[in-house]
Amino acid sequence: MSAPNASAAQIVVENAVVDYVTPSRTVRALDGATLRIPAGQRVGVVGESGSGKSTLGLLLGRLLPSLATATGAVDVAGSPVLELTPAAIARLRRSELAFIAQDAVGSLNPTLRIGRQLSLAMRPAKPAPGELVAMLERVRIRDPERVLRLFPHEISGGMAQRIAIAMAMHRAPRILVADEPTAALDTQVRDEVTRLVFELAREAGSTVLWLSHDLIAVAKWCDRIVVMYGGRVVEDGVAAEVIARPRHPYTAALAASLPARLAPGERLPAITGSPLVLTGPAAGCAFAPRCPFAAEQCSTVRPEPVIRESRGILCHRIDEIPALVAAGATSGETS
Amino acid sequence: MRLLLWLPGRLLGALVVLVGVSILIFAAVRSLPGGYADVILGSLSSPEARAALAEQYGLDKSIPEQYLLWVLSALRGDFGTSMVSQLPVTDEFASRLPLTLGLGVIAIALTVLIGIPLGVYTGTRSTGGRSSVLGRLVSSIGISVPEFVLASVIVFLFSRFALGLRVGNVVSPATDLAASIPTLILPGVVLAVFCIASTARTTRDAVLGVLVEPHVGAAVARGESKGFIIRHHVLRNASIPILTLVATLTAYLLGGAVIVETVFDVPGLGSYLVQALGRRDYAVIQSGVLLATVVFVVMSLLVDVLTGLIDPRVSVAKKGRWA
Amino acid sequence: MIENVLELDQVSTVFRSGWGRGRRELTAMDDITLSVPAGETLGLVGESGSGKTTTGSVALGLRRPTSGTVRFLGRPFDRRRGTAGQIQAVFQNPNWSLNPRLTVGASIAEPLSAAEGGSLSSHEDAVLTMLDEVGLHRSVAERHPHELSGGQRQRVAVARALITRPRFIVFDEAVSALDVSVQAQVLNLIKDLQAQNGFAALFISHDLGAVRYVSHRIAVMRLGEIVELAETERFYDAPEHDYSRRLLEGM
Amino acid sequence: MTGTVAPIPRATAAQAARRGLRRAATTLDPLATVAACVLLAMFAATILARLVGLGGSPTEIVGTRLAAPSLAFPLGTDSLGRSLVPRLLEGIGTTLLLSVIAVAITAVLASTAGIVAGYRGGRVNGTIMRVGDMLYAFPSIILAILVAAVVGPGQVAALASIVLVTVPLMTRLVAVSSRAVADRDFVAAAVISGVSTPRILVRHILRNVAGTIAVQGTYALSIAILVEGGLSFLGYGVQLPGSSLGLLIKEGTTYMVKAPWLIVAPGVVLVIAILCINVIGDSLRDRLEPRETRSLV
Repeated sequence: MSAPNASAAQIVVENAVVDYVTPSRTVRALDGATLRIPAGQRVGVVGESGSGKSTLGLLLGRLLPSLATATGAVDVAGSPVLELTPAAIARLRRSELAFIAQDAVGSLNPTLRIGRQLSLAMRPAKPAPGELVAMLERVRIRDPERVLRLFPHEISGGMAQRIAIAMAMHRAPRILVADEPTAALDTQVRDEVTRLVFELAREAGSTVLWLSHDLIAVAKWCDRIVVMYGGRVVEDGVAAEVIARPRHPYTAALAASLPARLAPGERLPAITGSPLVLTGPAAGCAFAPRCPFAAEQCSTVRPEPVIRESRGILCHRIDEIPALVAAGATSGETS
Repeated sequence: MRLLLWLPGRLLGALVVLVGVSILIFAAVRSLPGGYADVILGSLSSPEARAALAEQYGLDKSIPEQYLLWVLSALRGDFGTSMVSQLPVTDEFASRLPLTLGLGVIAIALTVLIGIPLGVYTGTRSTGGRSSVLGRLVSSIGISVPEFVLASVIVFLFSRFALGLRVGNVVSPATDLAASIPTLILPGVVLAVFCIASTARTTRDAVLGVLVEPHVGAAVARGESKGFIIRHHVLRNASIPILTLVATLTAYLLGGAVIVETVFDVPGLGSYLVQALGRRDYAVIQSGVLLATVVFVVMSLLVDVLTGLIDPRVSVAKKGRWA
Repeated sequence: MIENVLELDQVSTVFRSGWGRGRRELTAMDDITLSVPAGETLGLVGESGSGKTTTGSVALGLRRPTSGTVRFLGRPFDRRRGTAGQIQAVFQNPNWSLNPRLTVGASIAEPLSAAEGGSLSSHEDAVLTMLDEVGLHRSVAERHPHELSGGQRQRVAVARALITRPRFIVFDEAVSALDVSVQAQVLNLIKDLQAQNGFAALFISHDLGAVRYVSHRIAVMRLGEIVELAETERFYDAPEHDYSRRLLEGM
Repeated sequence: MTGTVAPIPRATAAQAARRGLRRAATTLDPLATVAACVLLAMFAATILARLVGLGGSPTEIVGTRLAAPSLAFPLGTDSLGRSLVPRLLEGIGTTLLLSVIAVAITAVLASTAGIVAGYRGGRVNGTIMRVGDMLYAFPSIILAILVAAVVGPGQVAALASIVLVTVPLMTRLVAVSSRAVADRDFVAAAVISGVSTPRILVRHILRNVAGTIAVQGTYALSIAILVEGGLSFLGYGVQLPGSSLGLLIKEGTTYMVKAPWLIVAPGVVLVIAILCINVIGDSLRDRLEPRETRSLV
């Protein structure tokens, strides 16, 4: 699916397929995902469990577990990620990429003091005196000298996430992949941490891939939104516009099912069924079993992305849906 | 500093275990056939000696008092007299300890030098498939060959064929250290085989366990090299179960030495204990068992301290075995 | 006057740990007074460490408060005297909410068999009725939890909580671990079932959107205290406490 | 709301049986399946020996002393001229039976103590764990020697030693697993519903730690065989005229130079038995207590 603004892309994912193969079964996490991201863009990738957004994030650094098999083309900052030697991929991770994970405390070595971990992460360079303190001050940690002496279990989740951000950003990475970095944090801290990530990324000129299930935060912070379902990109466009006027039935249903946006007394329109788990390539549109507009071809023919209003959309019936809605077909629950 | 917060509790716990163990041993020895005078003096001792012992240990006193008297005399270093030699048990032990220690040092050195690197190697290179099945089989064989089988086979091979090392005529490290090593190396190796295999297995499991922790994933994502990650983010974290096992094995060496020393005819503490059992020299048995458990409790305490130093979470999250 | 199913009257809970100079006290509930009438849901919001989970376990009788009274149906709470089946709970983690070794049917039947006796399999009719009510196919009764999705498991947990027709249910972050689209289904289910069965509910969550949707009144907890307790609409339109306003901004 | 799960037909008894068989077959990997077959063969041989006298009489003197293996005596004869085959079969039987009985006792004791300790936590847990620590402080052979000194050498000593050696570790591990299960929400839900504590312990805790018990029971069996062997080897376990693998090996060492075959057969059988049990234990552990195998390094 081509980006709305398809200039020289820094990240190119072309028809990526990722399977997790265990002896008992195979789970398909990406089912032909395609995405181009130009440098400097802030992209929110939205999806539920099984959508493949985390896999997509890991794929950019070839960080998939050994039981995963990946095919397709992945190009990050001009390097073909899937073809690199181990040394070359390590170099790419070191020089171009940075990752922030959801479990911030877990991403720190529990047996080392914060200061020691920071200086290990800066190797081969040796931190200059005061540099570590400056790093922590940059992520607005109060009393950094004390924090440097602490162990990970002695700090809060929010502080651990700030330290993870400091580690990720100190090399000014060209691309920052953040996978639900605030999901485990309290509401207030969440906002501060999100702001911090985007500010530091702006200063460093980094491209941001913000993986999230939180549509509202994506609308607030990102230029562009990429909605994933069943391992493919189903809608891709300017964040504010997509969330205000979703076109794909899934995006529309997702936006409608947020209780926070509901007027008092209104009933929450829920999508029936559960997010699917693919075991192989989807025969048709992965959303068809839950889609109120699904027609016969939806479950038998794989849809190809089309461009509407400068958005990429993956839907057979995209042009018929406005008429169907007008005709009174209800979206959401069919009780 | 952090150590001071929980160390008193640990010491107290260790003390509780020691007291419990000593009560167990006291009770066991009291229920031995023949009565306590037989235990300490032997069944052929004179009535005068028995009367003296009854006075010394207060055999007419209540059981708790007798226990206290026994503990107090043990604390003074008085473990009774061997029925067979009529020498103090402490002297008997002192003359045999160097041999058993020598075996133990050889076994633990081999375990640390071979078992741990082997475990790290297989742990960081296990990708499933045929090689992992083979690795599993090899380490399983190591822990499946009982010491008495292996010892018997080695004794047979080395006494039947001229293979360079001799079996028997053991020299104590206390008399001649350099001469003792060649005579102790075979029993030491036999003692080490189980330790090496189980250490390799535990190390491999520990390393594999750390490798799937998120902080290792984070280090990979930062582009760190494999060697760097293993050195800085895996080994230290994996060291606690390894340390615990090596300490436990060390504490249990006296148990292993019982069989190895018997088969190799090494006059150390282990074979002495078996002989004592055969001759019903109960004062020796009682002291030997007490010694073994004291070693274990001390090693456990040592491990707790080291664990607390290696992983700061231990003192907070885990309330420790004895806390 | 509407009957209060559950009342907490000046309830405090203090956790003590350590000894000597290392002694710490943590007040998880500080003089909490609240009541939940039949047919109503009280939403309890707050950040982690605010004491809302402790409040939940006190309301369930899982934890004895340090001081104050908990009344259930007007009488002081005593778990040993026949509250079995009258109080139920739905917890957060869909992976851990059901015993993986039991069939779904057995899990749902358990509270009924505890309250009324009989083996787990003797309540099949009630189980099938509950499955209908929570919108699951009857064949689910014979499945094991690992064969179900997270949303389905949470529906089963709701069915298990409702089978004894309890007077009071605690939902402790019951939808927080679910996907957005599934979360909406379960929230609707809770509302519909409350309309049918008239139970009182305590809905504990850090998700203000979800709380607003299901609750009639909302209590905001912070550091063990209730800083604001108000009708849902008034709370969202005009929060009185500073802390409530800040929480709402983050929504 | 519509049903979100497709209906499945009720499983017939035949289907259930087939599923059970398939699960048994897939629970063990190929290597462990081979190991299980070897162990089963050992059991079968020793049962046949006892029932129909497979291999001949273990007590009858049938040939010359210390005869080398031949067609008549496939494993040779011992120092009294008895054929080694029936003695070996009897020895396998004694060793395995003693170990299985001891481990069964251990499993009952350790499961009960471990589940109660894990579920209750706090002081109950502390007390049980500390008693375990006290037993754990004895090296196994030393503990066995102490037991042999108290109750006198023989099968009872071996049995008691095995139980005392294996109980502490298994109790601890069952307690740790039980603790984890007790923290799960379905246990809290059962408590709230008023389910009785014994029911919770059996229905919710025991059922979920059964995997740990199976794995640790398997490992305990291999330790049991080691302890029995060691104790009999030292002369304080099974006594003559009985037979056990440890006892046979002890006899073998006496005549090792003149008749090495006497030690080879029981030695090999003993090692194979322990190896098979360990392989099965590893396989069970991989299946029943899976650990994420998603290493990136």
